[in-house]
Amino acid sequence: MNKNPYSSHTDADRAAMLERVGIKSVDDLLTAIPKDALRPKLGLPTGMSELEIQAHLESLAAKNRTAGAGPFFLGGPVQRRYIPAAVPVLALRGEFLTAYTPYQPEVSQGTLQSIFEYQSLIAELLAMDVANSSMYEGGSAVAEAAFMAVRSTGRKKVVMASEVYFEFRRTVHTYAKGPDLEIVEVPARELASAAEGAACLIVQHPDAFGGLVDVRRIADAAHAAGALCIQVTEPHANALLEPPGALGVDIAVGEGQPLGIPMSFGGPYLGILACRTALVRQMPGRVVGETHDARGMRGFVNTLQTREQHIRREKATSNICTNEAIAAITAAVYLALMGPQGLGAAARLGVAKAHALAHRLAALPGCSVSTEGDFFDRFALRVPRLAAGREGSGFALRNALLVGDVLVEATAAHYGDRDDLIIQCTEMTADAEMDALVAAIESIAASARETVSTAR
Amino acid sequence: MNKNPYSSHTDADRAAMLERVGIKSVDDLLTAIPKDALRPKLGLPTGMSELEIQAHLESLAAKNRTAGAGPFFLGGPVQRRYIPAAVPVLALRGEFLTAYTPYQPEVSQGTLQSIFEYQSLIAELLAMDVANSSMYEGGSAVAEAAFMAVRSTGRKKVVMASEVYFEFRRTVHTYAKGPDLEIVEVPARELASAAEGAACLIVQHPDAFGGLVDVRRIADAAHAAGALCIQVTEPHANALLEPPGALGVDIAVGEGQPLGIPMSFGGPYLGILACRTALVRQMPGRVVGETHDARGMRGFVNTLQTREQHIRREKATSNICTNEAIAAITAAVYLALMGPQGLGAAARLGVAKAHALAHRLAALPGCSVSTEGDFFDRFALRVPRLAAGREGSGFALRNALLVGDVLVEATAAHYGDRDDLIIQCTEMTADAEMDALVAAIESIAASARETVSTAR
Amino acid sequence: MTIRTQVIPDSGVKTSVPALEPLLVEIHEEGRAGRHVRGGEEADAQIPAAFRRKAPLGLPELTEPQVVRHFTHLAQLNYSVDTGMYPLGSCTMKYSPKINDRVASLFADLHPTQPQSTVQGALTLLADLEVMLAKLTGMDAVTLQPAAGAQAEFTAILMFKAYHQKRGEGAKRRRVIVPDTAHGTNPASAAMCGFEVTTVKSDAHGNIDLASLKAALRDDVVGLMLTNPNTLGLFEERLREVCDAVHAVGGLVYGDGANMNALLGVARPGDLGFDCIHINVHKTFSTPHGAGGPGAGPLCVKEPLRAFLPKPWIVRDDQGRFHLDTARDDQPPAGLGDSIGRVRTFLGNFGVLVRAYTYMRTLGEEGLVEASNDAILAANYLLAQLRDSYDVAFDRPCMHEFVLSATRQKKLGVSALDVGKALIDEGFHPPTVYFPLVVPEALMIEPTETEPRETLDAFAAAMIRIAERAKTDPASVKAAPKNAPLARLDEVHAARNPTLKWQRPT
Amino acid sequence: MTIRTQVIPDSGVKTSVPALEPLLVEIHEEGRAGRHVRGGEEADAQIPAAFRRKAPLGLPELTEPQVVRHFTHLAQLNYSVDTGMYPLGSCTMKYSPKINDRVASLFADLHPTQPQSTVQGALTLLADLEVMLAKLTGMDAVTLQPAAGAQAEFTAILMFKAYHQKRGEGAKRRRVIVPDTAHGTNPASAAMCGFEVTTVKSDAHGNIDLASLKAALRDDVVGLMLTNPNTLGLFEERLREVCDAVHAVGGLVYGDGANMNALLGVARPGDLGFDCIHINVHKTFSTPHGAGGPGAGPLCVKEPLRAFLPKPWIVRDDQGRFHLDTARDDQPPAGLGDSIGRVRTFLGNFGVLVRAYTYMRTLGEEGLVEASNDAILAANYLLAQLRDSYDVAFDRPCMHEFVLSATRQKKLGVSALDVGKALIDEGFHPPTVYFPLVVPEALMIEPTETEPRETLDAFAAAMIRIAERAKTDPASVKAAPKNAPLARLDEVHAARNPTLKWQRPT
Ligand SMILES: Cc1ncc(COP(=O)(O)O)c(C=O)c1O
Ligand SMILES: Cc1ncc(COP(=O)(O)O)c(C=O)c1O
Repeated sequence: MNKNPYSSHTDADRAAMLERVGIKSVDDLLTAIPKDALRPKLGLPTGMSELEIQAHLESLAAKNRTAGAGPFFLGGPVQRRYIPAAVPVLALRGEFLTAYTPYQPEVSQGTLQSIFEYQSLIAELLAMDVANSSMYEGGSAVAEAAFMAVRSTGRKKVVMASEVYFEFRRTVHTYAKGPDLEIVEVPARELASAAEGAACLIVQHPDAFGGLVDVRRIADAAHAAGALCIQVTEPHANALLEPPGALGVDIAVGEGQPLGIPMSFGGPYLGILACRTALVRQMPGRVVGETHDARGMRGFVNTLQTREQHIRREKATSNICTNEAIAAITAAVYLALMGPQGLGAAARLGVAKAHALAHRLAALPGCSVSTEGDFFDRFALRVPRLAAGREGSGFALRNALLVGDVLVEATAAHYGDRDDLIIQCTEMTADAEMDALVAAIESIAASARETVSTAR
Repeated sequence: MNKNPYSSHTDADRAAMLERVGIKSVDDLLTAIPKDALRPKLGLPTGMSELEIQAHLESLAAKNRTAGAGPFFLGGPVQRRYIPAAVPVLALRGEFLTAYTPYQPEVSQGTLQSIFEYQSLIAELLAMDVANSSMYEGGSAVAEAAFMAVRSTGRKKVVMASEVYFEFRRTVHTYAKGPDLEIVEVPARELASAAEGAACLIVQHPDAFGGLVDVRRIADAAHAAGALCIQVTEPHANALLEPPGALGVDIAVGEGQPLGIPMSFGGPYLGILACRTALVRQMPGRVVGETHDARGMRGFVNTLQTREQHIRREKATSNICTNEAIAAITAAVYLALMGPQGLGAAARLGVAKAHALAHRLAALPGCSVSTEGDFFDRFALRVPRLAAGREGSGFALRNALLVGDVLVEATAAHYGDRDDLIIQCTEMTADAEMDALVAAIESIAASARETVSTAR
Repeated sequence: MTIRTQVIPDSGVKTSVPALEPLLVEIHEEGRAGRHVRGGEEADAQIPAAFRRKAPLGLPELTEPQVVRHFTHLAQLNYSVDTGMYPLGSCTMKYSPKINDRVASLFADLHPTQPQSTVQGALTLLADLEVMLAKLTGMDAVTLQPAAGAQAEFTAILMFKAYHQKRGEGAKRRRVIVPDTAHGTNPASAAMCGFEVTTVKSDAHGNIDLASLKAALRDDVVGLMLTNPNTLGLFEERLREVCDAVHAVGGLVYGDGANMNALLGVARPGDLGFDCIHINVHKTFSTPHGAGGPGAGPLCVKEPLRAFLPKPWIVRDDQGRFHLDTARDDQPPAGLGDSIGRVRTFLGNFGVLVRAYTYMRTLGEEGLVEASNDAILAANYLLAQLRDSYDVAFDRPCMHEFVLSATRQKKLGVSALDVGKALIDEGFHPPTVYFPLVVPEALMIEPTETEPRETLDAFAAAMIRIAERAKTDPASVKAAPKNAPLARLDEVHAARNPTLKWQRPT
Repeated sequence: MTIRTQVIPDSGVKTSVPALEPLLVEIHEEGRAGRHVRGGEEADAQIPAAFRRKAPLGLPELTEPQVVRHFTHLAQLNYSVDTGMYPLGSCTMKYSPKINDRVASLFADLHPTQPQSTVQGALTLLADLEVMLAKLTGMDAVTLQPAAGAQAEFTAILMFKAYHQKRGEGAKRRRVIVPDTAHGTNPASAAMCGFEVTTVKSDAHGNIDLASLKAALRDDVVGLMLTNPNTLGLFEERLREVCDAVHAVGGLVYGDGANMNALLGVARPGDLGFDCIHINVHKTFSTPHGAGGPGAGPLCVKEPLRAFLPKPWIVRDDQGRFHLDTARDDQPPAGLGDSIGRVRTFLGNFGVLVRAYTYMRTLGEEGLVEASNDAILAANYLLAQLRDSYDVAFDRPCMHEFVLSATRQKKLGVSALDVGKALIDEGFHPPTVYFPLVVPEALMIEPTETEPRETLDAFAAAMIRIAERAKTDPASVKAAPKNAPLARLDEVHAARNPTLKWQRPT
């Protein structure tokens, strides 16, 4: 019986193969390996049956609380959104899921046309000229956009709004250590005046607090200073808000997870990156283009590959190779199913629920909405004496508050000195969840008055 | 906006179509319908979005307790078995799921070859000459097998063991009202002596109580009396037990749900029906045969159709039309994946666990195994004062006992005067579940002694 | 029309004859296995030798990678609704929504004998579905047990038998009347109940011939089985007269509801004279046809038939909880009352019924009405385009489907079957052919409401092209299909030399 | 080899040019829609006019039935591991078990910022995976953040940079050495870190040329990036000497673990001289390649590099609960310590990591060992069969893959690309071509352990047939593929006239 249940070789096969190769055992092939390092004991557990491994994974899963299990207001770049049933049925078909990068276009048109459609849909949504075929995820996409700006301006200073998601900013800082870039963080309202000498201004709209930002003003300032404007965007917002392409933005980036991709505790996700035509040859990653075959049939291929690592090696625009293709295909299926009507409705429901909820919460004693100006589908809420209820989150990236069974985010030092809640709504936010949140905040507000003396 | 979200017609389409037909409205086409009956208000609810309907169904599902949610010992014809992950991925592909009966073999070879393989696998498992392409489910398959025997012997008496599943027997009784058959029920041990004048003897092995039955003796008696022998069988048992074909059985029938099909609260399931070659032309239902196409390629078609309703109408061997094809394909995928090794292991685990559990339970005060003779993967247990813990089951077909959170079956009047538990084990039965059952029975046994006075 | 040529990936397996895909038994190799389940060796000691299987269990030994490729290849050989227009008349091959499959899986892990307290959600759904179906059909009571239309027919005719027996007319009433347009299951179901079948012919307008019907109606009649719209896609023009005539001799009228997709919110069978009607939820309510099944065939009946419905029944108690009626069939015969008893082991094809429920609730009343309207309009739209190229058996407005006749083509040597096969080369699944039997060279076409208009147009264009080719190049039509996975199959060979399972290579 | 001809079902849509399948925008019609989500109209009043989208959202309007057919058709155009042998060298296209996908869905509904108390199951899994990877590679610490191999390379070289900076050598060390056989991501990653790349050639045995390496090694060297087995499928014969030489000048050795499928239980990189190694779990650990991604690229390092790993780290407290280390990156820079900081927004490609964990636990140590043995044997078995028909760049036993050269065929006018395209017509996915760059007309073949022997034989036979045809009928090889959905595509046209999105028909 095989030890690897997925091996297709029987012992008889192995014997015949060894004979054909002319050896007695596989070890005869391993003479180049230092003897003392050969065949170590690893100390790994022994194998399991499928039934057993499933039971094991189910027992691990039972130790988590899923988003759907109770009131839920976490969000930000990763959002609990409705995924139509047809999305996984189509996007995860074996023919998509178990293919690789479409190196051979004759037998990969399924992948190539789907990704071409993804690029087209994203370009339409963001009103940008071109979208690439995917980046790893939002944060590193922002960093690679900054690299694009650095390459195309020849400048090494990146100016970034402090209302960009904390984790995105941290990722940019890490990446910046590679080419030794200078990163400056300023509030969005000061971005325009910090443009001098910058490769780019990076602004998020709607921002981390849900706030609406005058991107056009920032883009104008960037261009006046010879810099590029990079907007961090969210897919659904573009159904209702003026898209980056209409605001003078040069590069639009963002996290594509809300487009039909499960939250999956951190990934895999989808980095969106789109730009103006003039920047195409600075773009990182793969891009699919239309062409025709020898018989005149339309077809699609990976193109503009002279930007890429396998051709240009150390001169490539990025090192990215394996990307997030199946997530891009998923997003294409999602957008095709939702259409303008469905995407608009999902976006609107988030906005409507957020505003209704803000209205109720702001009426509680000591509470106020702390997002500056207008907000979209999430908002910050100032609550008296929040710290008491807070628990460190799964990734210390944000702080999540578990009040009773309500999951909600709390801002922390990483957003300056603000110590508020951030409340994200989507089309999935149910009335009962909103009631539970209101009740939870009400009790915090009440206990704050009682327990001020015992704080910290 | 369409009211039917799956309609592909826009209002512009409709207008153009009406014009082409030369009418103003669809109602112009409905002149044959009595005016007073036209366009009634139905009083049905208004439509929902996919998000809304999913939330609604989730709320209904939350009002059920799933099998996996606690200790579980229900079984009988429907069993909680391990379904390999690849089974639904393959069998429920859209190309299988959304095709219909393969009337056009040139574009239905996926269905036809899969069903041919199902027939082959079942024939091998049961060691029978021929299996048909599926019946609705177990109970009606038994009834149709009896009809086959009636047709081929010209006799109208059916003799059936009282250890056949209660619901199977009740279904046979109902069906028998059609051709006015006489049904006689006797204990299995008396079956052989009741063969005289019978069209068939129907025996179940392993029986409802898990008991092993000497089928060959019954088959011999049937044949001696000019009757057929019908065995009700269970798929997994045939991995270990002598199969019907080796026991002289003429028609083997059973419920195929354990072959990778979910329990789904009653259906859809898979009626297995297999027989000797001599009986093929009496067989109900569809059957796929091998042939070749005009270019000499191997291919498969529905064959022997002159038995069927669409050709023979009132002279058909059965009225069955839509059957359970996707369940048959599912069973084929299941058997292909499990193989002799996997099917054997699943069967063995049920047997091993049942015997280990019987050993523990029989040691409890006042408890004893009440299945007569040897048993397979379930057994009956006599427990002191059972009635107190019993709750009527979902279908009043059986009685299920919910002791604490342990689900277990209780026999009732429908198995004569026995008032026992029936305990089914499979490869899914976990040690913790067994411990929970032992604890629950222990408490019944204990309370029986204390509360005898308050019974009923 | 675009032809896709694709080499089937080579697994290196040699088949005994040229084939699109090897059989599982041809990819078997001794010693191959997965590891989905393992263990239990200690069981062997528990089984007495006399009972043990002697011959080895000769299932093919395979690995999961092989099985995945095998069935993936096979699936790709199928035409399906998920890949194209499937205008199979009488079968309502509408789109099957994926959400229905997803929500059905929420109930996959429920055993049918679980205690009622643990399945209130499932019972609520079923009870609500019964109510919706009753409202939709204008009937009073419903059973969800039948697995398909044919089993509903059998159930109903058994109930008719019980009904007449209860009235002391059991011995007398022995004949069931069916029109010559009826589906084969109708007479077959009647025969399974021990009844004689009387076939009544159709009139010049595609209705049941009233005079012939009346001539057949005597007091030995059990009832009439009537499909409406009938299998010609036509609404019976003198339906009430027909039903009245049957009732007048003490007979009952069975409604075969296979064509309910024409009637949603258009008319209720209960208002039209029917005593009962079945619904093929795999047709009208979009549940996937599953390569041949499963379906589900709820049977809706008028008050007088209620008592005869299969037991057990789902009832609601004062606290709004669902359970089973007290007259249980576990104490037969008394417990059954007038019920004919169960027609299957458990409740019904629950997984299918969940999908039907989901579909009905998704569309809502207004959506169901629109579905029938669109289905009727689509059929008439196609008919209008095809009227000149093919004979129309009965030329009046159709409902959701219509029947053409290829008699004109037949004279040129091209049969209905040939037309169907030629459609395959055009990228379409053929319609139902040679049914109903009353139309020579019948082509029964049901587009459904979910096909886009451009697809309907393409289908019409293809049909017209084939009609042209029948004139100019009939041989090419008879040689079709040439762009399908296989050419025409030798069905005679299959029937004459039945090979119903594989032979293990030795 | 069997050719499947299938008409693509006709939707009636006219494409602007002949095409296998219309674009979504070509099946759009105004007014079409599904109803997946609805409502929210009251939101419009909440958005100030200045911010509102002016141009209509021009996404295609479609119905679900159309979308289902569209992507079903497209999927069927792909070659995939689920349909056939995919011997793409360097990519380890082994079978991706379906159970891995199923269990991954158990964790789909977890948000990455949930409080630690609500995700203990997920954190336990990750912590255990880190331990397993460390044991497997012989390393001391692991980060699971990198999304793929290339990001792991970037992460590691950033860590090298931090390491040298910490030792006060940051300014001095500016060069990263890569062999000429290296994958393109290696030099690209080094360049992203601001380093200069020095390429070192290979020797006559397919090893890195030790003399050239030593000549390149000075104290300005950051480190060496080495793939082992290298991209020729060969184990570096003087590996320890190579590593020692790098260490001797104060450099670090990066292990590119793309070829770990040759080493499971065979040898630990940590025992061989590497300071770190990445693992492409989408290769070695069977996670599906997803038409190009996602993957995951855990990076395993030796103790001296631990402090530089991306934060935050998963740590276990005294009670066995998992949480994050206190030195958090939310108070940078102090909170980061020596860590380079996060390289992505959240933890890593969790859904991919679950699959890898499941695979490792399913196989267990003994299964992983068997997998590498079988993979090595399969490659050598194929090589033995092909040795006579193609040139072998470096003729010694290979590990899990090998590189042929079509130079002999090239002289007849048939290139490596032509051989690959001809394989398509034989029912196989082509191998990797033109990589590694050091082998002219390279054909890089990796069969993996999950292909049955008869499939390997069929592949060898096809390769030999093609070699024959290159002699007898080279034109036919150059004309391939003729039995694929498309013939060869005009890549030059695509690059010269970039059309990177659809044009809306006007
Ligand atoms: C008119 C008619 N009646 C009855 C039936 C039988 O229904 P089922 O196939 O669900 O048993 C059919 C099915 O094809 C039909 O078309
Ligand atoms: C040798 C080698 N190194 C590195 C990589 C890059 O890995 P990834 O594609 O996961 O980024 C690859 C992938 O193809 C490779 O083959």
